[in-house]
Amino acid sequence: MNAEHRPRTAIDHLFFWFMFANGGVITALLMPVHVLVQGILGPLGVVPVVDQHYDTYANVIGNPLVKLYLLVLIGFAFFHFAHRLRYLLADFGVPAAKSLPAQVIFYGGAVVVILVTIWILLTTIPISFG
Amino acid sequence: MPLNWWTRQRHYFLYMLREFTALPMALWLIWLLYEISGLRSGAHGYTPPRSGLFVAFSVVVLLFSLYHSYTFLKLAGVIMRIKVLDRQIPSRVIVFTMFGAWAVASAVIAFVLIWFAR
Amino acid sequence: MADKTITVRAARFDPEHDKEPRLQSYEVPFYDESMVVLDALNHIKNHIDGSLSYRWSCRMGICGSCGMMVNGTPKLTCNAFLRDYWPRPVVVQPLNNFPLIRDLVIDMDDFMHKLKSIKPWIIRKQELPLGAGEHRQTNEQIDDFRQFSECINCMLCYAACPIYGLNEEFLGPAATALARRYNLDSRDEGLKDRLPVVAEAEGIWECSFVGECSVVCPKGVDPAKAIQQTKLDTTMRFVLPYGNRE
Amino acid sequence: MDFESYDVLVVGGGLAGIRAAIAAVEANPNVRVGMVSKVYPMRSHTVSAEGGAAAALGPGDSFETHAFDTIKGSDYLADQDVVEAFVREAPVEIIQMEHWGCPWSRNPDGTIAVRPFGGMSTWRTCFAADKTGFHMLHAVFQTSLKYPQIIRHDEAFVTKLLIEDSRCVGVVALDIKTGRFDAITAKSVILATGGVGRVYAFTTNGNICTGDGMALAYRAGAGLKDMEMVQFHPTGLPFTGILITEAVRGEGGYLLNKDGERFLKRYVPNKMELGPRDIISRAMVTEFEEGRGFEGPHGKYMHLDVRHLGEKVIDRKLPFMRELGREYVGIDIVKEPIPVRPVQHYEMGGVDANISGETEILGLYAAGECANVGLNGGNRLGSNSLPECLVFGAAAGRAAAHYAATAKPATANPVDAMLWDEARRVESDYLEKKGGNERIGPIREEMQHEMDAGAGVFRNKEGLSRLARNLGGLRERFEKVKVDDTSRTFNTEIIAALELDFMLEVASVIVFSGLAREESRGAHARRDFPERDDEHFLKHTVAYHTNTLAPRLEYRDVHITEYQPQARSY
Repeated sequence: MNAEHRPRTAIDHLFFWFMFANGGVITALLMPVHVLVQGILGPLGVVPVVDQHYDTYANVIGNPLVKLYLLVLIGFAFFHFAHRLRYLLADFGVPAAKSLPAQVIFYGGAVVVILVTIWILLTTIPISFG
Repeated sequence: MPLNWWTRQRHYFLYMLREFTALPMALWLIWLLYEISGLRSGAHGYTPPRSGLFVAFSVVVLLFSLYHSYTFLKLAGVIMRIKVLDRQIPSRVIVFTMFGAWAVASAVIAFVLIWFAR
Repeated sequence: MADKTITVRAARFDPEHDKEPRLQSYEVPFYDESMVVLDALNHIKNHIDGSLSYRWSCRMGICGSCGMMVNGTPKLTCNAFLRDYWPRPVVVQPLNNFPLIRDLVIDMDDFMHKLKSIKPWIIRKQELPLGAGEHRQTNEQIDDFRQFSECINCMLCYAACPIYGLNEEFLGPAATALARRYNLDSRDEGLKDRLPVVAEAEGIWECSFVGECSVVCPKGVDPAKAIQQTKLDTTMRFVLPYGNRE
Repeated sequence: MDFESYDVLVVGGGLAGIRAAIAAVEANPNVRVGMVSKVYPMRSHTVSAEGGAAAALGPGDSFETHAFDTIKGSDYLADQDVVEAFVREAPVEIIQMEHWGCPWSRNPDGTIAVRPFGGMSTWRTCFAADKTGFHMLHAVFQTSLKYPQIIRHDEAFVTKLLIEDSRCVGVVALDIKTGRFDAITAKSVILATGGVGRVYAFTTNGNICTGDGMALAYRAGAGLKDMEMVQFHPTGLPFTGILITEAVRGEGGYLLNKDGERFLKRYVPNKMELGPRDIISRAMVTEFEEGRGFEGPHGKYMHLDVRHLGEKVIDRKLPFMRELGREYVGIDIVKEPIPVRPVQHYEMGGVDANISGETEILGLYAAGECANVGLNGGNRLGSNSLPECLVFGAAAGRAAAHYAATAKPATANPVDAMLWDEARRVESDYLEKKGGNERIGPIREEMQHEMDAGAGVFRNKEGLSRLARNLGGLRERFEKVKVDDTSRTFNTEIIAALELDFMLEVASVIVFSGLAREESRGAHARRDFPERDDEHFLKHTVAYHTNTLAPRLEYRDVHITEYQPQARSY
């Protein structure tokens, strides 16, 4: 810390943390029920679940609110994951995880997942209010 | 700092576990995306998720996911400072509200996933 | 009771002779249930080996000098009771994550610079003249920052923080807690001066909320909370259009 | 070897020292202030002060009553002009501390709250829960960080004052981390090194309270005033000597003997638990001697009972006491009484200084516990020492800055020679000494136990004379001390040796001053002279260094303005 050094709020980190925190809340509130219902109860046939049949699933996925919901869930979640995994790597003793290239790779990865999500949501089952 | 620092103490290990939850959850969401994109090949091309391997994977993910929800909502309750009428809301109340919101959100989503399957 | 002893294994390191710290064993009489690890060290220094070096003063948990690793956990040795370890040996080592000077003495100059960098004093746009008396402040307003003002700078939180261990540039728990202590003080108007320091890249954003700092704090300060709250407040100031103080 | 130079050099980083440094800078922003302390400033023993700081702040209070209480408490040995100036400055300093961020406990309207304290006739003790010293020290230290003119030398031990033409021009300091000797020169030097409680075994004082400043000034030729006046605090925890604050009694706690009786009714019937410390300590020892104390593994003790105050008051006003009880005694003070017994707490005496902190040596100032400006006389009232540090620390800082503005700097050559001499002395005495067979620890412990036994709450000629002889024996043994540690890096054993050297010096001043005062006044209670003797001893003892252990004693009149000595009863 020299005399010339002028401290400045790190806006980039602020943004990453904001996305991470929101992603954390969203995944905390929403993930377990998806995994439980779609990953366990549905496949085991304990309860009927929309994704067990093409018709019901397509019907739900066509709803624009569902598309928006999925985009929010996946979008924030992947910023959360990118952030945690980057810090996890640093905790494992890889200081490079704190570098700018690592930031580009991890958060860029999250952005790629978001773009892919948008593409899938737009190209899978046209929007309908039926 | 030795690189195995997190194996030396329970608390550190639990912290690393908490951070690690991101990975299985990410994999599961990627699978979800993959399933959704499967809808594009029409009724004949879509295979509903039913394999035992997938169920086993989901069980593991569910455990991580629950651990994430528990730790994150509890910690979120600790850090939020909300004042109503100039009085600090105790963090117990905030944590309780968070867990309540979790229950409500879970119920709504479960309802949608099951109700529209008829 | 009179013949009871406890084995103390203390870290020894003299930079003039040693390359690596080593442990040296001492047998110390354990004659009173209220004896602490510091009493054992003092017995060694006074009666067995005068060359053992460590810091201590008040022996009542308030001066913050005598922090060391006791069986791997950061503790104030004046507040770590032998009865909790006996009959197993007690291993006493210098605090983790700091440069070692000698035996159980660590170099904490880094913290002294960090402490200064967060401007730990009351900042006012307009100084109140002394003749105007005190600022009015209620006990409830003090409660807002009270716990953060209880920091004794003992460095246990830094020793417990793996993030600081991995990156010494990290501003760290105590300094951030003290910044928050002033930011939450109703008399202070220095938030704008202090925030850029704590919200730098090596400030609060480095913290991934391990939370061990708050566990080891002997004074009930919760630095982990201070750091997360600062993240939240800083973010809100940018996200909300009229980012207010809280 | 290095050669730092300042306008004002403060030795000691506690409340008085830091206050002095800030005052010097504020008096003249061009002043460069150095601060040498053997510990980081926030470790200083101010941190352990608990109960509060007295100041006549409120509308129900007056300067006159604060002054009278202080003078009566001192058993009329205080200099009354000094007390009168002090009580007027104290409120200003309390407000100043508030502006610097001290979290004073408050009244519902947001003003600074006060609590009752021993020997004070009204509520006037400001407090920050029961960690007042801690909060004041951290507030003032952190505030000092904003002054770029204050440059600190942390963990440097001053071994000698540099005296040139009978003027103090700096110090020789041993940098503990590197083992290097430095000359730090200055146009004026302020000693603020705190007390000397560690000459006793059973003391509330921290390990660092070894009377360094007193010994430094004494050896340089300054007088030590009223050193026989050693305060014993009535309520220390047995075994550890940890202080249980007087605020416990201020808030309404009872002192009970083993019959469950509030025995103070026999000694201070009008004040009870709020009597002054010297009288209550004597009352406790008297009760012990008459068989009305509890017997414990660490000697006799009394009960300090706060159970009737209730958990809410205790947690609000005495949270640290609850913590100390839980951790060091294993009791919850909400449910059980606290075991306590009298414990050495404070040295009223110190380097003879006037109201501005000026000592008899030109350019040398003193403030805080290491000084005696004439405020405390024979017995300091609880909660007067924190404001004393502020008021007289600030006064010394201003005076030193003022003097430095016109003083000439030290000349390099003699300083260099003095530095070499001092470094050589310490090295040959400790580091390179051959054939010694004495250890520091046992000599120090013996001195401490001797002092407890011979210069305690009650004294007599026989005990003090024996003590004087024994201190002589210990001094001879100390000459044959051998240190185990020959490293230069953070050699705490050499520091311990230098401290013991200082303590043996100051301890003998306490003893010889006590022997010569053949009366009982304030904290100096002679069994063989139980009455106060205003005819012969309404005087300050001033001790000067000689070539023997015994100092040369002089007596000086007490300044009396309007409060004529009366019988002291409460």
